[in-house]
Amino acid sequence: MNSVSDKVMTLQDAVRKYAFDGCHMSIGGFTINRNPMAAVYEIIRQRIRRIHLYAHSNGQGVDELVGSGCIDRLEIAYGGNGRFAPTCVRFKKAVQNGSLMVEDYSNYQMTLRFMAGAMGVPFLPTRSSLGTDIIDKWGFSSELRKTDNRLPNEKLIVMDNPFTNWTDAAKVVLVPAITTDVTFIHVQKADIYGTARMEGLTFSDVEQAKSARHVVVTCEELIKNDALRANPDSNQIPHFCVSAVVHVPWGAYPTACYHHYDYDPTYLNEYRKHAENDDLYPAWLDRFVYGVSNHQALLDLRGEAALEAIRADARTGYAVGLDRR
Amino acid sequence: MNSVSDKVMTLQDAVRKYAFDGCHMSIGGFTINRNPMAAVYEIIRQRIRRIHLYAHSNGQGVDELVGSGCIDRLEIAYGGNGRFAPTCVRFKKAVQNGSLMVEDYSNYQMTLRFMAGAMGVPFLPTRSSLGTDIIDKWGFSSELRKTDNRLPNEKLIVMDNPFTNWTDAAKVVLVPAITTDVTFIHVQKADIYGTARMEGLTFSDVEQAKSARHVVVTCEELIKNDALRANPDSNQIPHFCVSAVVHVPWGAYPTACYHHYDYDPTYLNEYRKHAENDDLYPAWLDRFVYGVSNHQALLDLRGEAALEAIRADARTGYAVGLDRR
Amino acid sequence: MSDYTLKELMTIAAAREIQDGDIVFCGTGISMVAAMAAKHICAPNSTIFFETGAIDSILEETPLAVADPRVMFWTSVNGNLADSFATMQNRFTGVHVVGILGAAQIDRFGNLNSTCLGDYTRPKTRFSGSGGACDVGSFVNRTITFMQHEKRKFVPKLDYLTCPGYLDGPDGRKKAGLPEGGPMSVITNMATMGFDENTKEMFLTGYFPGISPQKILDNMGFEIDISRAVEVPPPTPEELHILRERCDPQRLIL
Amino acid sequence: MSDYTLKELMTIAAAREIQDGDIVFCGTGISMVAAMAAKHICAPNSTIFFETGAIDSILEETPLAVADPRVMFWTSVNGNLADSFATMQNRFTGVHVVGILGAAQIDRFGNLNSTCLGDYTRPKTRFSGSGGACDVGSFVNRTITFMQHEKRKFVPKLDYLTCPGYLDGPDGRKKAGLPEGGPMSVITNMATMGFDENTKEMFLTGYFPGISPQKILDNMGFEIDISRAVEVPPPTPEELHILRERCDPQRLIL
Repeated sequence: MNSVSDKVMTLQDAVRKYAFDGCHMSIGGFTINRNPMAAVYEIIRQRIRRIHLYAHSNGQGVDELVGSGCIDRLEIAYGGNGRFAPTCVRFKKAVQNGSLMVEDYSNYQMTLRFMAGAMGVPFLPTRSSLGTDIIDKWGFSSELRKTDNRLPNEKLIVMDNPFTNWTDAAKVVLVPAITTDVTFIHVQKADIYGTARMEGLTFSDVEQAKSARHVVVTCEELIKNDALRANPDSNQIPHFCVSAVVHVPWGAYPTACYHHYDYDPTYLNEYRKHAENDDLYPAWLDRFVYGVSNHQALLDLRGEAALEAIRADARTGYAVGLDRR
Repeated sequence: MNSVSDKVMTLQDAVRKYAFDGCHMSIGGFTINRNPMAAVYEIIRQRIRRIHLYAHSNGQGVDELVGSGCIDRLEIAYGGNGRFAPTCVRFKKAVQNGSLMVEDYSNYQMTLRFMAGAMGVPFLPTRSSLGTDIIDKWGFSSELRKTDNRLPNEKLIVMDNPFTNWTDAAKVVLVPAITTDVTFIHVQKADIYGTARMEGLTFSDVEQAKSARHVVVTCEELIKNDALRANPDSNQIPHFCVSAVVHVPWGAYPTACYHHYDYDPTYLNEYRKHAENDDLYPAWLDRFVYGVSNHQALLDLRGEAALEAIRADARTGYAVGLDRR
Repeated sequence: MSDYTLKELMTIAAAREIQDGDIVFCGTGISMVAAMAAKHICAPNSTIFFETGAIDSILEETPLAVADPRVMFWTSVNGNLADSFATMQNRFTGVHVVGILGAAQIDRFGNLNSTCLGDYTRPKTRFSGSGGACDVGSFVNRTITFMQHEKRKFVPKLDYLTCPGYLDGPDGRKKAGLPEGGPMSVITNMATMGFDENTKEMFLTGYFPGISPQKILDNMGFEIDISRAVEVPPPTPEELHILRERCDPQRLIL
Repeated sequence: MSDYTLKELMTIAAAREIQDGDIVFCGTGISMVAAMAAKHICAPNSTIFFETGAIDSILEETPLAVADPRVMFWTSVNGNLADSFATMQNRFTGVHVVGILGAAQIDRFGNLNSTCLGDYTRPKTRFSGSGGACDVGSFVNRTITFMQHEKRKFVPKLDYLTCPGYLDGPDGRKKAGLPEGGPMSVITNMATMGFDENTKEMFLTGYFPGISPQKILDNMGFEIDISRAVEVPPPTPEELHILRERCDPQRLIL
């Protein structure tokens, strides 16, 4: 999407327009930070199915999408969520019970794969994973790859350095580009045209956005174009990469959004407890996802005090002294 | 250089310590902007010889280094200087008279080569230059490459896409990594440990810095570590990449430094006139380079009025209304 | 009678080729002014960008180089070289990019030389080299090239092929492994030229007021089809006003 | 008698291995606390960094993940994943990096499994997967690995080799094409282990106070040399003070 037009829409409309059954998707953020959770919940509510998801370490968002049955295939580096889940719970269950097909890479490899997509090249090289099972064990077989032209014909390729021993590297691993149908990212600031600014670490959100056919940006603050132009060095996503802009305050909740709010330890702990119990989990989803009509309704359900507790301190960008046990 | 130590030194010492006859070098900036000119002039004054220089479009700096006989070999994408020299004058003369060995790439290819060095991989792929003479015509022959292990064995390699037609690319060009002995960059702000911030466009300075064994940072402002930490999203070079920090106000002069000063059209026009005339050029060098002991002496020679004319306007970052004919 | 300069006519001819919504890659000089003019004339929602990484610059003054601090002011995003070329190589964004180029030599298939005349390692004349031109020609959907209309510049065979056009003809780009796309037009001080959809060969699309097609041919080193040419409409007063007052008020380029 | 916990001893044992000037790659949990402690104890000029791109974080509170907003505060540079892994793969900076890791299984050559137990496509137990561990193990000069000292974790053969140590022995990394470097030490709830310079096999370097070398062997799935082991000095009061007051005052990790 290249034009300099007003791209603001509701999250319902953005998900309806750009996510679809069987789509190839990625989401931004990392474990408990800046996951596009409002979008994730809307995807779950719209019961999008058979998604092929690409993730590096997008913890909470991945686990909720997996848990609600949206994901059929997952290419991933890390299914964990920091101290809140050394291994993401629904991810773990889904792989173990065979309902989720998974293929493993490293975090850098997934980053390089998004970067290759962003750069418009079929692969990028790295020295990572030589000698490991990441090279030998494929989640998607050669046979499956032959029947699906959305998958590269090889998981990855080990190649002798064609420049002989240049830079003292005898071999490299080539990892194939990812290009998605749609990528959802949550940012601190955006304007109506899609120019976006993230604050703090950007993880691989820029590469993910640029490797997507359509980017849906949800933002804490929808601000004037001129306010972004006043400091263009701090903007990372150009408007012409973006298809939809949605104003969703607290849009990363229950994960953190630097300078705005912290992750919610209570919610994440409760989530894990319910996720661990197959009998309790549907009720959790019914209450906090299906049972609310939109993100604001979830925030209302959680209540003002819960949000106030995680509101970011102006100096540090997080909630100082928050009880995180 | 990785330690968190005070790396401040004089420019004389930094050049003496990290530049040497026959060294492989790159310089930051682009045409008429943020070239590390104070460092370039000190390199010329110290009469460093037989430098192997890697450049994308580092116009003025490249031309002065070539003009003063410091450079034996040059890998380059663009030897021009905007409206001030469609082709850099001394560069043009040196190639035509055979005193400079040159090998051509595109700007993106040079950027990718620095990026490969920064990433620690032997090459990066691109689709640029397929079908062109950039692939077929080499500045450094196969024979020369065999005798010099600082050169990769091939200029570049055209390869069939090993992932068959993945991303609809049938072929790619692999360009080899550059790793330099030393890279000089000029930045707006740095601290004594080497953490550095550029303002405005960064060109390929970050990639160049990270592909070097030693980085010498010259800076407009040497500021407190805490002042840089107050907005770490705006800092690009980590301290552990940097070997020396030199405080040189107007250190990019006569090229521009965004938010500080514009390029000096008078100087650049005069430079071209003298550069075009082999009889006049030595006198120019004697007066403005060899004839001054350091960068401050050059600034003194140019005079306060000349500097005042190019001082940046606070709103735009350049000298509004400057006579640039 | 004309109250406009040739450079002004060339600039306007280029500006008219830019479509609304295009992402316009600009080089130095006249191409920047053309891109600026297009935003005012026919493509208000086009985006100017520079290989140096500046996106959607507000050009209050005319930049004299793509690294001029004037391109960095009040942009949407200030990036870097890696970003800008990736925007062109990326197939989602690259298809929306129109690149404006210049060169020392051009051939019938729109291939460009900006590197040298004579032998590569010991040239008779050395030029600047590719810069980003080879990348732009390799990646983007459409290119517009500015040329001086001289026999020695329109040549049957380039001394050095710096920037790919259609290479050796209709299948040239595909055989080489390049993305689709290629040259859209060539604008000189005499004429405008396009490329035949089937043969990918250059042909005359327009001749400037007062210039005959024969004179245009006389100043080229190869023959082109002139049967489809019409006279290029001169700049309107409105277009001239935009050029002079809003795009290059200091007359640094035009 | 001891007035410290095992976790505290493990943390201090790791902190002591960090040298001044090191660039310390931290994972979540105990490794962050060890890196923080090292800055106070033995390596004031070391630099903590995270795969998420944070360099030289001032950790006023203990992060619970490498993407915790607490790692972004008052850093020297906030970058991204691409930056941080390039710092490790880059041979100028990578040789200064020490990486701190954890895993579900380890073998005698320091290779790690953090992916799964049982068949890969239908595992009995699924773990998180590599995250950055495979990258760290591939690139950096030295690694420290935290393990629980259990027979099922110190195994003759990994179910899945996620992160390379010395692979199959002295030439393993070279044959595979990896850079030099490799595992430096393993720290468990019973002992510290190193890797023999020649054989690259794990050996016992230290046993914790009150733990016999034989008990350590009894809890491993393979034999290691115990002849070079000495008792690990317990944390000093000063070290404990630093851990408790400055590194994890909220007792979130320890």
